[in-house]
Amino acid sequence: MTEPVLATHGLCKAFGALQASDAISLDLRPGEIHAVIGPNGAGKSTLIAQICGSLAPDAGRVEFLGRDVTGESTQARAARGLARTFQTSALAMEDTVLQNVLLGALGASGRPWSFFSRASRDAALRDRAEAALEAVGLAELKELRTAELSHGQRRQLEVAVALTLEPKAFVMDEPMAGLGQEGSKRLTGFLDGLRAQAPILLVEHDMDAVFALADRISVLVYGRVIATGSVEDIRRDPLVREAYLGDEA
Amino acid sequence: MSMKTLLAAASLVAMAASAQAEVKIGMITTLSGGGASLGIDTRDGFMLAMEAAGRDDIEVIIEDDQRKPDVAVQLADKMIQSEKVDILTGIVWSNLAMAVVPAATAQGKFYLSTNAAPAMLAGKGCHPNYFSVSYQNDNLHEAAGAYAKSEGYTKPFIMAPNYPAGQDSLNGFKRFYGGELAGEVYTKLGQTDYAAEIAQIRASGADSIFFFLPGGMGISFLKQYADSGVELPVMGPAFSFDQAILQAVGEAAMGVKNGSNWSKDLDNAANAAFVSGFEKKYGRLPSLYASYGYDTANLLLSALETAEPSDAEAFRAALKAADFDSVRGKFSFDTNQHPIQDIYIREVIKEGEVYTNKIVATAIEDRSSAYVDECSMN
Amino acid sequence: MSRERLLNGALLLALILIPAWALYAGEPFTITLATRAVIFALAAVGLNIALGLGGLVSLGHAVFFGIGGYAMGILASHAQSYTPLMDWPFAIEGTKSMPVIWLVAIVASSCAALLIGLLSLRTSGVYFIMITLAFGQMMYFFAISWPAYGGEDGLSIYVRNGFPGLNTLDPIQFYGLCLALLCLVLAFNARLMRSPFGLALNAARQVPERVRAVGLDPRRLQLVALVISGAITGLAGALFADLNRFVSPTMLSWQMSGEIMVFVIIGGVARLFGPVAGAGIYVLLEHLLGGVSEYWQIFLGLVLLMVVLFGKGGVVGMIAGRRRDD
Amino acid sequence: MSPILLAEQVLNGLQSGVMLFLMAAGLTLIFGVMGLINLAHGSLYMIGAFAAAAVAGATGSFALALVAALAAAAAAGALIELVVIRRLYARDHLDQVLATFALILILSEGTRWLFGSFPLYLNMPPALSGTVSLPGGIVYPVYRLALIAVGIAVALGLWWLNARTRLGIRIRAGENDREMIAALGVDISKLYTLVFAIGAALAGLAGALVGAIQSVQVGMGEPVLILAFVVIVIGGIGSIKGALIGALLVGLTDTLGGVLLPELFKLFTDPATAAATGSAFASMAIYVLMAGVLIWRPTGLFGARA
Repeated sequence: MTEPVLATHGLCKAFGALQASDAISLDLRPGEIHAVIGPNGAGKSTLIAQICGSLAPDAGRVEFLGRDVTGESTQARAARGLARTFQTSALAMEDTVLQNVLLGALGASGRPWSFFSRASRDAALRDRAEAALEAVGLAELKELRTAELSHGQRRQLEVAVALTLEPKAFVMDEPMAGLGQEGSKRLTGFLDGLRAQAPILLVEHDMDAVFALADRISVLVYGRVIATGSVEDIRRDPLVREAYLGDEA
Repeated sequence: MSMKTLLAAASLVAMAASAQAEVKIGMITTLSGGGASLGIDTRDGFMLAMEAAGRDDIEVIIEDDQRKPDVAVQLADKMIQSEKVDILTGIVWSNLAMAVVPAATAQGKFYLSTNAAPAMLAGKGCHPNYFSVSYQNDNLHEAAGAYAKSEGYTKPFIMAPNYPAGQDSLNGFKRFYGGELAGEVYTKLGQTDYAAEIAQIRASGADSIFFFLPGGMGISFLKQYADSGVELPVMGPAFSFDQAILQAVGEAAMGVKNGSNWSKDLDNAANAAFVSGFEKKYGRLPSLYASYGYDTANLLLSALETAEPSDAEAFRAALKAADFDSVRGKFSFDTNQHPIQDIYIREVIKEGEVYTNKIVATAIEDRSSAYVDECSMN
Repeated sequence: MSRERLLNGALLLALILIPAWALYAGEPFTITLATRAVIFALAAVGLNIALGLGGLVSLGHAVFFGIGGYAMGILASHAQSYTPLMDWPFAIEGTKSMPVIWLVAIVASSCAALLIGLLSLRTSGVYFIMITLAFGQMMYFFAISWPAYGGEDGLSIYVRNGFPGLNTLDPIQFYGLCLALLCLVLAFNARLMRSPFGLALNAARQVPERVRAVGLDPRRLQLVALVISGAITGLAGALFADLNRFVSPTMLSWQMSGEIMVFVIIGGVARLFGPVAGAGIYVLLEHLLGGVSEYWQIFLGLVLLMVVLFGKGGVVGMIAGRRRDD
Repeated sequence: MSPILLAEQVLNGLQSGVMLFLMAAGLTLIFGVMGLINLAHGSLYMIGAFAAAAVAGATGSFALALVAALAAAAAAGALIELVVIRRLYARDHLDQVLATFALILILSEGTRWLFGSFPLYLNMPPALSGTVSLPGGIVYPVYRLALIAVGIAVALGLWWLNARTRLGIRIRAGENDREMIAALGVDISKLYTLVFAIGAALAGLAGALVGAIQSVQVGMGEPVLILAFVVIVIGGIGSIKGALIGALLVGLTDTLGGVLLPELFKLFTDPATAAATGSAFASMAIYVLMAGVLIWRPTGLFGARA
């Protein structure tokens, strides 16, 4: 078994009496898509926040590329190659589509301290940004203001920004949310190919997408991982059926 | 010319409209915001004398400095560059005067102060074109100091806001008092609550109090002091016991002794004419600032009788002669062109329903200023 | 050419033509007014970098304005009295040379901005507004009660400082100098808006979590923006003190901070020429309304209220429409 | 310095803190419920003082003056809310700062236009003038004790309003979730007008009470406004409890700083210099306190964690 790219060990986080994360340990191995599912309020967002560094855990640690990054800031983790997408699009709405991916490229370059040159004329930045747009199919729309994009296009742009970082791992928070059937299907196809580039920790509600994509699935209920396994394992797991799939059915 | 000037100087302008005005006077004073009452009185006193003179060859341009130094500088530039005034006057506050006067006199204009007269301009920074008609800033505080000494107080508690005029005030008091102090306190500029200082006064064993707290600060202190149960004699400069402010203080000010170079009961013909004329025209009693404005105008008029501002030498000599009937009685200029005058102690009294002052003593006779020797115009 | 560019060009042309008009119309004072507007515009361009680009609502920019002013006042007053600023550990003399004064003003105000930024940027939103206000008040009270340089009376300089090859006492030449500096800073600002730093700062204002997610620290970006902003406002402060040949704590008051902010808002937040239009309109209003009534501030308040309530994007926004980046 | 003098100064600090609380409570309430930063709160304080002075001058009754202050400030508050403020709820803080800055200009100069530039007369009722001897030999003005009592009563009243009444429930609901409260059929815009008027009335009350021992003049509101902002920022914006603690802290720091710092400097230098230097540092003390608190806790002592 290869070393995991990303791993959590016994993450705990409580908000008052609510135990949002209860000793969560999971890992993300090279080349895989690891989906995390769970009913609303299971603590998925809290988990992502701790992995990405916007929330400090009460206990436990986060390892990335074999290194303890628990004490590091979001930006430091991002600089190491941890790319995330947001559940509700976090894009600079006043800016153009291209500017949003340029920002990603700029972040990846780690050199924002240039005050005179023109960002849009920097060939290296621009190539990287345009490649990402090309990959998600937004190249045509690059001069459009982000606020004018459709919901689905914004989800694509989210992924494109993550791509510009050329990351070592993706953490995606419900990328399918709000996409129509058609959109979900297209994105599913795209993510399927993406795992070759870097593994994906995928938090997702869309079960069709999860079952189509995931190599492994972890089920989160009330802050605990009640099961981890292949799609088949999870489908069969009685605990999961009772706690989760039962509710859905 | 601006609208405001038209309003303020309506009668003059009406007369000046036909004949080209030969002398232009620029008045920069505070007419809006906090402190506007002082500027309004200065203006009204000045205009009273101007209108009485009825000279159609004098134009007065009045502008509001909003009590902001940069606005005052800008207005002075405008009056000098665009309106081509010969004489500037009217500034109430020392910090505004410091901003305007040195540059204006350096450009050859005359400046006649109706109030502010900081130490700098009386001493090292004195200038042949600068005249203070009012006093030197320290004078009224010195009078209180002299009074404290003559009354035999041995432990006065003295207090002023922590800014240059406040520091000058306490120094002025100490200069003529010269004895021991029960306490010396600087308050925050703009402070409104004096409970802490009153407690200090009570605990200090003082036998009298001297304070300089201009504007609203003085009103607040007196009201709080009156209610504190401390009953020591209180002294101050006239500013906090002036006509405009007394009505807001009310009963709390009764009996306070204050140093002043003018009072409405000064017994001379010029003063009687001024007080009754002011009351008749504006429907209120004149204040100290109004009296300075009035005297300044009359000084100017007297000088214009004998010389033109274009002939600076002659005009300066005419001003220096001070050949006018001051509402203060005797009045002459020292070498630094600040007045030599008697400074009195007034007491706050009630006349009918109105609080006002009456003179109870002469604190210092023929007082000039502490900085006269520092001035190079000897 | 976009409407905003046309408008910017027209504004610039107007600024250049003012002296000619003033001479033609025999209103030399207009030049002084225009100088005042240009200097205010410069201060507001500084604030606009923090406020418009960085999203930092600073109600304490008078600190930098005042520090610039005092840099001029202190250096010039020492030069005027031939006393050195300090003897130990090494002697520093005062100076009457504008370039040196500007440099000192820029360095001093950027140091202040760095310090204030390091502390203030720990907070955000209303807390940021209030803590910058508090730093402003701190400096204000300090300046009032600090006797060495005049306290509340301020410092008067009898002759305007010099610039090599120019007669700065001539209103037109001084105006030209201020206008040149404004143009220089506007050009810098225009480049900054499109630079990688501007791009990142712009995003840090809108979506800080996104900026963090791509590996950049939004707070550090904002800190640098505040330092640049403070430096420019400080330079404006030095010029303003030289215009008046006077500096006093009024330059540090919170009303001054409010006014600089008003220039930006009236003109248009984050618009290149917004502060220029805003400062121009403000100075004009102050001049015209001041002549109409003693209570002119009521009208100023009403105009301001209308702009805020109904004129989204300020004057530049109303004329040129929504902001477009190319 | 004697212990009795120190105790008296602490009492003075508490009293000034309690008055600050009246101002700060309204500010923080308005911010907590509507998310609005209101620079014109000081103008409402001024309106209260002017209304009180006008009515006291006409009728001679201090009680009527207080009623007038409350009514005038509340009415002015409601009017301002209806005409201007409600357009600002959805705006960012910048627009709110600017619009309410404009309101200060309009209200201040408007008041000056109505009442003139001269300070007005307002004095405390005879029943509350004079002093009493407290245990320990402190001689203290009755009126200031009454101010402390009023402040405590208002604090209790606000607590009761917030915790025990329907209005309080709605206010708290409004703080947490605007859509929810609207969905429950509460007329949110009426609620906002009401809350704004309550905040305004508190400011007006403070203005009238303080006006009796200070100067009633145009511009009296701004220094208090800035202090009140310092208070709510220290306490945590939106928290009434924070406003109370913050107000007492600021009141005590300001009063004791002004008294103790010059004493401290007297150990090193002559009395005149010590008085000037000490007071220079004292005038900066509360801002240093505020900066310190924010560096330690960026959202104030009782603010919601951001």
